[in-house]
Amino acid sequence: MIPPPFEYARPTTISDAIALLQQHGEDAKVLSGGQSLIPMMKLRLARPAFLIDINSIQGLAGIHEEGGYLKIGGLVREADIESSELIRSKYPAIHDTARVIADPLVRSLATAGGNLAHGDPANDHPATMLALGAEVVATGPNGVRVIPIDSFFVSIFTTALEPAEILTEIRIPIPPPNSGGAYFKLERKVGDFATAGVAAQITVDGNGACQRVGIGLTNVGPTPLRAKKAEESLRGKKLDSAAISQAAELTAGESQPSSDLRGPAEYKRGMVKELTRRALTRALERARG
Amino acid sequence: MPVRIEKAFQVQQPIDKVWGLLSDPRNVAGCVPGAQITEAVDDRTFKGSVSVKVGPSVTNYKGDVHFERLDAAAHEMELVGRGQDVKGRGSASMKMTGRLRSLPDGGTEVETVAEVNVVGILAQFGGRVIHDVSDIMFGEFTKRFEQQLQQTAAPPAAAVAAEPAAAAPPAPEPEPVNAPAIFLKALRAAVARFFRRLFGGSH
Amino acid sequence: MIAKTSPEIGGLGHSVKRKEDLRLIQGKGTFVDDVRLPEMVYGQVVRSPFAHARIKNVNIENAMALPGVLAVITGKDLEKAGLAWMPTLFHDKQMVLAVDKVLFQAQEVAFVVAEDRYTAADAAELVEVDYEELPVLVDPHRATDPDAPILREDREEKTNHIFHWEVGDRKATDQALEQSPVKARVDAVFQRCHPAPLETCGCVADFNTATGRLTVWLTSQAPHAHRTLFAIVGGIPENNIRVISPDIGGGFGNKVPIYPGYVCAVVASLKLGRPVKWIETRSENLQSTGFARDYHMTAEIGADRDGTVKTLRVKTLADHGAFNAAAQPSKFPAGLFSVCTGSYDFKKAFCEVDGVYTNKAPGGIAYRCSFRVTEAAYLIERAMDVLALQLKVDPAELRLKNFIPSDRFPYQSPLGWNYDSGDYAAAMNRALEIAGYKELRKEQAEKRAKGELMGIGISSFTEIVGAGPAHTFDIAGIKMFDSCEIRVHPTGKAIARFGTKSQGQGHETAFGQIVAQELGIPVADITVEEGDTDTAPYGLGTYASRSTPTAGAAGAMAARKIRDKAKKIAAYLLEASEEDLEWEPGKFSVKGVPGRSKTIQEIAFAAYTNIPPGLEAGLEAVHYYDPPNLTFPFGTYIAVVDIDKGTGEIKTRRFIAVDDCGNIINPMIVEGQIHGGLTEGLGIAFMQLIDYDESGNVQGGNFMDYLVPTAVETPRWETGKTCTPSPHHPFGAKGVGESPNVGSPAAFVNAVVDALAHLGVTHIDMPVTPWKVWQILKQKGVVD
Amino acid sequence: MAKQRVHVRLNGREREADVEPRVLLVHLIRDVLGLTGTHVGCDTSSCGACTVILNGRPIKSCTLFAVQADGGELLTIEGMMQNGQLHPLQQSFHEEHGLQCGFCTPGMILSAHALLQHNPSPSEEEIRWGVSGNLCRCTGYQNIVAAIQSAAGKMREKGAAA
Repeated sequence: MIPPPFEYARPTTISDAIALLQQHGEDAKVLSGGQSLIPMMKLRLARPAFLIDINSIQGLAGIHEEGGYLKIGGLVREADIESSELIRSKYPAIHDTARVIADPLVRSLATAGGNLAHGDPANDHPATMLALGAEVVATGPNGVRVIPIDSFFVSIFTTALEPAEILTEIRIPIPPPNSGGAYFKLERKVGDFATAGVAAQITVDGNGACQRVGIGLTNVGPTPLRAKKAEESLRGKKLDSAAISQAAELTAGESQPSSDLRGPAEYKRGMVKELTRRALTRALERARG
Repeated sequence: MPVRIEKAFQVQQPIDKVWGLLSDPRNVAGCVPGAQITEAVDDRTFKGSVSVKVGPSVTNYKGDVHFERLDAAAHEMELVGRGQDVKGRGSASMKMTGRLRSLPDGGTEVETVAEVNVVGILAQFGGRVIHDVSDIMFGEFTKRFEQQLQQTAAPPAAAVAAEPAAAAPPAPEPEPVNAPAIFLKALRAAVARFFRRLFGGSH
Repeated sequence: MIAKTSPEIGGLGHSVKRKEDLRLIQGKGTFVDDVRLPEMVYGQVVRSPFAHARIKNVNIENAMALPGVLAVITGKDLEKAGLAWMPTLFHDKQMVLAVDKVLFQAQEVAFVVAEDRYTAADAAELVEVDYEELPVLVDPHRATDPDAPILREDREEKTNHIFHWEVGDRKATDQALEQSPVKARVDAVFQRCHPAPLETCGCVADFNTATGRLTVWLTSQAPHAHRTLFAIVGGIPENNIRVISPDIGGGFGNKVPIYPGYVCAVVASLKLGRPVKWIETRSENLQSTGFARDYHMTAEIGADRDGTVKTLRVKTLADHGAFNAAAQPSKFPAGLFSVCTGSYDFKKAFCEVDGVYTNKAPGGIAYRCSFRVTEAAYLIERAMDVLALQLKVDPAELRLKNFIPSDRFPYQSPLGWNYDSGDYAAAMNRALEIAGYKELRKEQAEKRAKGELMGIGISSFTEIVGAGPAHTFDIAGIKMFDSCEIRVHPTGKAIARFGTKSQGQGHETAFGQIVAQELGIPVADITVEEGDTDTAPYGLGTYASRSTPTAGAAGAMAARKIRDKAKKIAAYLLEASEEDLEWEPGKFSVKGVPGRSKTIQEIAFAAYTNIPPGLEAGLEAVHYYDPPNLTFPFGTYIAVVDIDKGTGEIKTRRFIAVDDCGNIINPMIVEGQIHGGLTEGLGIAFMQLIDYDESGNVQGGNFMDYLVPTAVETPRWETGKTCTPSPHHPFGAKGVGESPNVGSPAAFVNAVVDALAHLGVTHIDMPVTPWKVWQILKQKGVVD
Repeated sequence: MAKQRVHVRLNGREREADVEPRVLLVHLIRDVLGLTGTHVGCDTSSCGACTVILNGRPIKSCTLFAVQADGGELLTIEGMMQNGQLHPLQQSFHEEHGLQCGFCTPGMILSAHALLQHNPSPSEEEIRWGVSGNLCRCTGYQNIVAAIQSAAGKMREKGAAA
């Protein structure tokens, strides 16, 4: 309940924040929403010597479309995503995701950026961002670089961010017409990590064939996973129940769950299959409008 | 929270050479990521520490490694490592067995099994990641062991000495430990890079 | 029949709004952690990360060296003071701080005291304990294996077996069971769970060096008993100890035992002469303080082919953890478990229980129930469903056929209990009616035909609450009576003090209503006080639904004593003989003479200003009530669940609870209690388990994994009632707070099993999780 | 660790304190500023007993460092009463028996308050989701839902009247 001591700084510019990160190296941690980090510190499972609170940096809290992308600033809170009309109407998978993350109190502070940057395979946004083919904008000593989401999640609790980099924006390509997405999370109760979660994003053409598809998985592997084989199986296909079931089967095969209190691996694989079915079906309904 | 992990790999090296490395305590210990040998109690028992970093969470274990079995005839070994968290919040142990089989092509198959057991607060709060973390760490162990087999140049013990801040172990056997400083530096950097990649900065 | 008072008076049966609310809704309550005293310092317990280990050394140097650290107390320090061990509430002893070895993960090893919480937490990490890990025993079934490690080396008996207890006629029962044409058996585990009140346990111990008095603000459900135990354990004269239970944030049995943290805080205050606050964290609460259940049970029913039950045999293995700290005051090692014949008219029964030690937290406390009655009710209600399945009869019909008939009360159970009153069929029929049982069964059949999974679960439990009576119950020899003292002030207002302690049950309101009923003084004019041992009369506390049956009764009896004296004063004031006076709530009148009457307020004034010759001044009374028997509330619960085949998720669509707790003091409060108890039952049935892996690591020892239902998982409850007054209680009431927690788990589990019964499923152990259900569906080929 | 000056506007009053950066907001409120209506029910940010409203958002004050709230506007249960009048939510929790032990009540009321701020007439389902970050062990939530519904009604009338 009582965090260990640390030094604290609240820079007001990105460059100051990065300078501090360079100065303190491995001992420093970035504090954004803090809803993952602070609980770990309270249990003394995390002991950063230096916290860099980026919440006072201006210009990271916006949600808007620009240049073919939906841009979510690094400090946008889950609650803002949940209540964004733009996201609810055009990016339903992200809306689905935001509203099942932790609980309403956590969502007041938690940020989508932190949800990705924490690198926790149990976090929900990664699956959705994988499905949407998002990009992560990282700002560091050498300026800004854009990391495709597929290469962002390196290992358990490990992302492609360099120690002195800060996640400043998430970019989601604006989906073409006839697109739809959905996120299904199975949880033991409100506030729990997913037993399993599946995000699906699809685009269909005039005669209902699948043009574009993305499937992302939560908490069924050491990192957030993308079900590539399943996606492959759907491309160009008509999304009938047979195709969806086959994709669900493949997705389950691509998941790598391990047993824990949420259930045995076999159950989780079964849930990946079931939730994939549901996510694809809902995504299709939404794509058809 | 016991976890069992099996890894097998093949190397284009004769079984005797492989056994030479697998039966070299300091070498094997040196292949465990984050491990440091600090003292040799006897030629089968070593004191040391292991640092396990998972995202923002770091745990340092102090303890010992003992070779329960070294069967040169059967090419089988078994070692048990035990450590207690320096913050007094639990312990971790690993029983590792290794078995070698020579392959028709002159190469060798290395079969290893690790049984990891974590006790204490990490087992309470980290239950959902212990399996994956153990798997990753053991994977890295086998990877390093393979690397050792490849680089015939430097004697394996170098890896031990190369570990950051490792007190040079009193060599229990005559074979001297002297690798060029430049090599140590390179290896240190490599290890540091690896850890950044594996567990590095997340917000 | 009880005279209905006016709303102004607000006696029995009125839904009077609660007095305690006003401070609580403004954040002005005083919970233990809200107590702040000058010079107060903070304690933190250092706990073992191991389930079983030898302590080779404890080094406190680094901790002591930290600025702001005032003391580090170890087991060795306590040993010198003879305090390393303390008695449990059930014939065992428990380590306060471990000396030679630890026996469960999170066991107390040292106690750090510092100027503030933060320094204490830092210092706790600096206490270096050198452990040697020992073989761990977590499976109670292996406790008595020859190769099992002996955990309690402190005991004479070198075994992990604590007790064997049996009741009933073994031989006759075995024979009868042999000869039964129909036998039904269920092996059921009532898992280890925890009361988890939202406020954790804690205290502020303040030893005043000037006066030699110790004041302890304590999260206590039994402040008086705790004062006596502090006196016995700590050797402090009892008159120099004052225990204050301020506002308590829920108890549910968790706050009955004395915990090492309390003792350490007291010792630290004695040592430092400063107030010491110790508040446990949630994880400490779940991992070290009184758990509940962990009963591994087998029930066998012998019945005739027509479904008439005849014989019940029960065998149970009880896992008590490292110490037998089952906080239960009955004479029986398994408490009231022998009420396991439930609501049914068994002719023969036999029940045996064996208790064992394991490397788990101690406890076995009565979590929102009366000493193992939850286990008993769950077992018999599950077993009746298994019998129904076997006979292919409707579980409601089977129960109706076997209920103890209402004309057989008082009923002597084959295992020795004397049920005071009951009409089980009435409650059952009311519940079936509210549920629309026939239609539900019809719907279920239709759904089944379509391959959908719907289940209806019934539980018609009998509770046994209100301990005493004294001949059966005591704590450290102190009989389980309870008490009330009433003082009526000259202006006709009153204060009533009780030996119990509310933790949310609303005593400040409900107990006022009892006095209002008896004296006709408006409930608004009556102050109710509990929890301060310096002012309240001695009592045994609030748990096991005993407050209304004991202290509530004492309140009525004390008020009647006052009424008797008031009658004398009224007779004097009205110049009439007592025989000519008649009472209606609030005043005495002269029979047949309209207008000639004296109100209780006038009488109270006279009691101090115009005292009848030969009569003592004042209008006060105290009563200590030892109930002649327990009370036996009952009810029928019906759960309706739908199962998502794809995920195994269970949705409780409807839940009907018909309770009979005799005459009701405050219907609003009773209904609220039922809502709460059902929700706790829901958590136990579907979500909650404190488990241990083979190394003794606690699994489910924090609120991330010990799952408390939120408003989202909780269904809307439908309640109903019947009323069968207790014949021996002064106003016919029975305890009710725990019925919903006792009766509901079986209803939930029965509903899920019912939904899967056509697949041949007869039992699933709690918690009935989605993955368990899904695995069954997969095995049975229902899902691919 | 060096202390830092924290300045907050707490229930309309300017308050200042010097605290270590690691001090949790809930401890600033309870231990330093002495308002004990905000409670602590767990150590894993799971229970919501510590709910306060910071700059208009309901948050868990056990999962924010006091220094992060510097310059912020805080509302705790002690600030709910307006000129001697109970807030409609406080009234309704009393009238509908929406509390028993009262330990979760301050957090529950503040979560409900935040919910009604952006959704003046929530459905039962919206209410249940709205307070799903706050655990209650006593009431089974049914009367809490009723209390919030009734308060919403009162507040709408007020709004209409005003």
